[in-house]
Amino acid sequence: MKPAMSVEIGSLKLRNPVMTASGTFGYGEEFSQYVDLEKIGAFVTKGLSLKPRAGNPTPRIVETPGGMLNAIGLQNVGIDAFIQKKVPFLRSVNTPAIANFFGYTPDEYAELASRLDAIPEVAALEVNISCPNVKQGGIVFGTDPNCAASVVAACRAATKKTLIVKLSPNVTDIVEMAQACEAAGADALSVINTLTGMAIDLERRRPVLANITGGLSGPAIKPIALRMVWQVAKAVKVPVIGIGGIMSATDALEFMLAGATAVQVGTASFVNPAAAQEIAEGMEAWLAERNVADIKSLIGALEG
Amino acid sequence: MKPAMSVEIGSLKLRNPVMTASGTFGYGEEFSQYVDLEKIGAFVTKGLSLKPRAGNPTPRIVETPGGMLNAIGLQNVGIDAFIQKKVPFLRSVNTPAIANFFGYTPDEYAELASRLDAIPEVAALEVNISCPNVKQGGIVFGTDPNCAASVVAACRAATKKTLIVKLSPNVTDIVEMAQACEAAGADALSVINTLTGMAIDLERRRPVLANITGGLSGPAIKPIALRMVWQVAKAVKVPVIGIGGIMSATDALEFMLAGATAVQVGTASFVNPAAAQEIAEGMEAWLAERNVADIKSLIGALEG
Amino acid sequence: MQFKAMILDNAEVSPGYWRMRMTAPAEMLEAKPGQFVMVRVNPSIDPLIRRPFGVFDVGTLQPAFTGAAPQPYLEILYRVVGKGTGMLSTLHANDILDILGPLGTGFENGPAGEEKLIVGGGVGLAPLYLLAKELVKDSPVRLFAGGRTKDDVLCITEFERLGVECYTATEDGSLGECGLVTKVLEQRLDATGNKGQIFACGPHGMLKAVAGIGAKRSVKTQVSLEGYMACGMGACLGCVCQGTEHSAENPDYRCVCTEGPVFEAAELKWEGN
Amino acid sequence: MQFKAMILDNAEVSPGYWRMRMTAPAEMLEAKPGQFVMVRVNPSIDPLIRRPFGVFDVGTLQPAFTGAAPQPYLEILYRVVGKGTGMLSTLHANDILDILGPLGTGFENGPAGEEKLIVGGGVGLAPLYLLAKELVKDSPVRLFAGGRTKDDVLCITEFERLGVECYTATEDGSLGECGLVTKVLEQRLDATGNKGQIFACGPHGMLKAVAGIGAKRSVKTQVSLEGYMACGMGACLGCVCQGTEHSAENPDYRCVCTEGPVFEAAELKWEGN
Ligand SMILES: Cc1cc2nc3c(=O)[nH]c(=O)nc-3n(C[C@H](O)[C@H](O)[C@H](O)COP(=O)(O)OP(=O)(O)OC[C@H]3O[C@@H](n4cnc5c(N)ncnc54)[C@H](O)[C@@H]3O)c2cc1C
Ligand SMILES: Cc1cc2nc3c(=O)[nH]c(=O)nc-3n(C[C@H](O)[C@H](O)[C@H](O)COP(=O)(O)OP(=O)(O)OC[C@H]3O[C@@H](n4cnc5c(N)ncnc54)[C@H](O)[C@@H]3O)c2cc1C
Ligand SMILES: Cc1cc2nc3c(=O)[nH]c(=O)nc-3n(C[C@H](O)[C@H](O)[C@H](O)COP(=O)(O)O)c2cc1C
Ligand SMILES: Cc1cc2nc3c(=O)[nH]c(=O)nc-3n(C[C@H](O)[C@H](O)[C@H](O)COP(=O)(O)O)c2cc1C
Ligand code: FES
Ligand code: FES
Repeated sequence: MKPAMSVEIGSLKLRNPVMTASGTFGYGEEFSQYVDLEKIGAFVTKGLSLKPRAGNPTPRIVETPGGMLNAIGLQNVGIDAFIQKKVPFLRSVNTPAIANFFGYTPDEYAELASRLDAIPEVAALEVNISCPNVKQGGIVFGTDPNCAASVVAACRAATKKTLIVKLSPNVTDIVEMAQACEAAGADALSVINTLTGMAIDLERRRPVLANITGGLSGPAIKPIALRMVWQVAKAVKVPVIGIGGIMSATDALEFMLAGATAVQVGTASFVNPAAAQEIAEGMEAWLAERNVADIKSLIGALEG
Repeated sequence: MKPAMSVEIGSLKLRNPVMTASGTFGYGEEFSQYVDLEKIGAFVTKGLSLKPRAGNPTPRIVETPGGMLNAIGLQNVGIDAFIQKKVPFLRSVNTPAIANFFGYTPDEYAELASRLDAIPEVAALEVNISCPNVKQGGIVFGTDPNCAASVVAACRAATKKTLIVKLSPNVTDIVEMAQACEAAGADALSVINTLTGMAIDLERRRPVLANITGGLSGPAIKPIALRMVWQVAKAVKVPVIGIGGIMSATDALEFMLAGATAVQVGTASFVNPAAAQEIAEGMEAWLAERNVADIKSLIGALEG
Repeated sequence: MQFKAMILDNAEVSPGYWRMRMTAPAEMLEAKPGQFVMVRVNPSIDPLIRRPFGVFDVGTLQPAFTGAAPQPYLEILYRVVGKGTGMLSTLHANDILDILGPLGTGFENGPAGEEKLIVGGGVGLAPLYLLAKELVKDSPVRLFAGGRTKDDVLCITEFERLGVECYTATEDGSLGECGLVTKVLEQRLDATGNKGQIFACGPHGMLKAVAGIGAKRSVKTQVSLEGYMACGMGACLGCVCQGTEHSAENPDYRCVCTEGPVFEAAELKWEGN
Repeated sequence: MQFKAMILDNAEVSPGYWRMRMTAPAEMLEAKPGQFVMVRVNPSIDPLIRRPFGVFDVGTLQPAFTGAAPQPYLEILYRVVGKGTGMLSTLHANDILDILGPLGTGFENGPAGEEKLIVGGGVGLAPLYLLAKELVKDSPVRLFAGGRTKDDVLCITEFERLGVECYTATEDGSLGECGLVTKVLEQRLDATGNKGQIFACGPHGMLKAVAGIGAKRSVKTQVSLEGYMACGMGACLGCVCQGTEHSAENPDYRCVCTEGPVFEAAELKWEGN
């Protein structure tokens, strides 16, 4: 018996719960040689801003124990080039593309949301709130519930599409953040973005990354991500998308037990470009072996 | 030329900057077969409470990618048995022993501080503030600056010994916590304790740990710890003790460049019981090879 | 003791079960049956924590015809269940491992002449071979070895070579009695009128059943427990089990790694553990 | 292309430098000189990220006297500098690696007959051998190989066997000219009146010097860069370098992994990179 694999995130129906995470899968096209894009649930494109952004100087990446730090600095082509150069490919693939985006003021966020709302090839929006608020002296939107809510509300007013809010893990209380975003109109929550970390080159007595600090991703962060997904999923009604160190079908299924309705695969795609597809197939095989009829039955099915 | 290795933490003089972390080195005696205790700077004993504590049910430990989760639940013999059964050994070793302790109200903290103050074999006190405040509905002392300050002030009033405060990394702004503890009278700050995480046993559909969540330690957390040490060291005047995933002399030296005056080795002692001694020796060898005369010259010497 | 061991041999002795022989310092020859070693699988951080294995055998190689010095060795018998044991099974002769041990408190032999009933389930046989080697010196020894299928019943020939009388039982009947090994044990106790004492190692369910049999029949029973271990030396408090008197108010946790892994069954609380 | 490769040979060719031959699919034979592969050192998470290596050589083994099918192979030449390369050097024939490639944009050969000046520093020679193999088909090729000591000057015999005229220079004078290889390159350019074109791979300082020589003398120069890579396929944006026109306002970052690793030196900004 073939298990039912589809799940819903807001009004978005996914053929299976496996997406790729923003910033780790380009605009989809880069991986099309290694992954059958039509075997995964959705893919999330690199974070977009209104204007193209240069990003940080190099080095931007360094491996750490069981993980990696990145300080790409949100280099991206900007919304105009995205529409011109990247959207045509999205049209050619029969898999929802979710546009990840960010701004430095709530207005910028809203403008991007409304421009993305107008693109039929964009199936849903994922707001990255892990950016400093230039208006409020650089406080990161994603670490203050009011700040986050203002961004989410502004985006909500600008789009009818499924609005996913991606939470930062660099907070004392992720539940408070999640509830603020839910109340402000989020249709779903992505949990988690990277944890802020640092690496040092001892011989040169310098930070390895030109940006000094960077975002930690990969298997190292999985236990933290799993805990946060579990906390958030218990506290909100909207679906949660589990992210953080997912390398295998087992990892992905654990996130679903913790309460995730879907998952995103990030760093794993660098290690194995076919990871997302293999994870989706592995999940299905796991369910089939155990005669689980519908993957939805696993969501939050952790026993106490 | 033999490099000068000694550093000071408050009024405590250490022969070298390498200590062992609380909860990972028993009461010192357990490791005496594997480590020459007189080759390390100091050792920190298992967290003490007023009464003996049973701790959590098992499983209490699980390996995670590049790290481990523990939910020991602060099992310990209590202050009375500590004095009776553990202090005699401390007396026999010519290395400072630092007593780590915790309570559930500021009063409990203060009482422990004053009892430990009276034990000559205890060279310094390390307050673990990662415990829930029973008076304030379970909010963790270490995640609220006022709460933390009240604990530190209470301990400060109860002891003249060097008072080290161990910070929790599960906060939005570790600098704010550090400054609150410094202002309340801390002589030094230990950065960091474990990050809260979770592991799931997919087949059994249960959390692996009986306690559901646990504290993440080991190399996986090193980038986060290094970042927090760097942030805190820039923001306070008191010495910082760097902790988190230190496995090698290189790791330890990186923490010193980030601003740590000393380091603590935790999980590494499980992987290699001789780790602390080997790290101290490795640091000295590194300095000697590069003709660095005094390890103090490395503290915070990160170039920008 | 912490030492580097060079692998001498690493072979699959039954599907999924491997036996590894490695060099050891002469002190290892003093290991007591029931003691264990903590093995660092490799110098990387994956896996990070050491893995515990019972001491299956120790001995000294006497190189024939060469001038080489006698070489003490250590053997472990392990089942591939996950990452660490999987990686161990890929190692070759001449590869190097980092070992801690011997650790823990082993079995007490008991009085000479008395019948010794050894009960092992699956890879639980591992620490029982060295025990049998000791016990046969002065007592009649019987082994009750159980497993799911015949592939899970290990090294019987080795035990027989020691002069141990072996009884086997498998859940699928593919070897020996069909059913649980505890049934065969009870038959023997029935026959002898509950003489002798029991030494057991294996899955928790089996140990609990054996503890129950020992208690009911007033036969002294020692069991070797497992626990999730990080340090192996009483420092992390990860591996604890509950003593008979344990309650939340009166905690009676025992360290499996130092007070055990061998305990008198009667000292332990069997519901909680 | 992603494939599993079986190691055929892995040998230290000079202290600290290793050459590894492994099986490859026939498509690998189409690799362009200057392209690279991303190697997953092992299936564990330590190291986590793949490591990039230039394609040193490709070819087909023709098993003699046996009925076995011809076996395409891939070779890399690597220097042990850290964890990943250290682990690679411990692998044996028959071990399996996971490989992505060929990746990136390689060298452009340039017009037939023209003199080709290949400049390699240390392990920078790695991608230049396949290049030389191509270029000798229709052009006179000269190699300028530099290193700190003679141990850092690799595989000269192999280049000579291709018919390449080889010049060497070492900083300590232990082989060839004493000093930098760029000096020897300039002597040749002086002698020919700046004829031909340059292909270079090696440490950043050397590439910068070569780019300067090419610019000053108006000799077309292609360089193969390194960059810290996570994906190797243009997705992570970790590996970028700066084009000539780059500024904070007008970003001109190029992906080393897809637009490179080979660039025209004149396209790049040499201060920033
Ligand atoms: C004192 C003692 C002696 C032992 N002696 C032997 C022996 O002689 N032969 C043998 O084959 N096995 C023995 N074991 C069990 C052995 O340690 C585990 O099977 C091994 O650690 C699993 O490692 P892994 O990386 O392959 O499994 P993992 O991938 O870590 O996990 C696979 C499964 O094994 C369980 N497991 C992992 N680590 C432990 C652990 N430390 N203790 C118990 N269960 C664990 C996990 O919960 C999981 O279900 C002993 C355990 C103890 C505590
Ligand atoms: C396109 C390309 C082709 C290359 N071709 C070769 C080749 O043919 N032969 C060869 O020996 N080396 C080559 N390198 C360099 C090689 O990738 C690194 O030496 C290797 O990744 C180091 O891995 P490690 O784990 O041993 O070192 P680590 O322990 O990771 O680090 C040791 C040192 O190497 C540096 N390093 C690590 N990873 C990289 C990386 N991805 N790029 C650059 N520097 C790095 C680190 O900054 C550090 O200083 C190439 C690099 C690139 C980008
Ligand atoms: C190189 C890189 C770039 C990233 N860029 C973005 C981004 O543009 N927007 C975003 O929301 N998250 C970004 N992320 C975060 C990932 O989407 C994901 O949340 C994180 O990596 C954790 O998942 P993982 O452990 O599976 O990688 C990036 C991560 C990496 C490694
Ligand atoms: C098993 C275990 C028990 C611990 N017990 C305590 C404790 O009692 N008090 C405390 O302040 N920290 C305790 N810690 C935290 C460590 O002291 C240290 O801060 C943490 O493990 C991070 O360092 P590491 O990555 O080097 O292990 C414990 C850690 C572990 C792994
Ligand atoms: S394994 Fe650490 S106390 Fe037993
Ligand atoms: S390595 Fe990822 S973009 Fe080049």
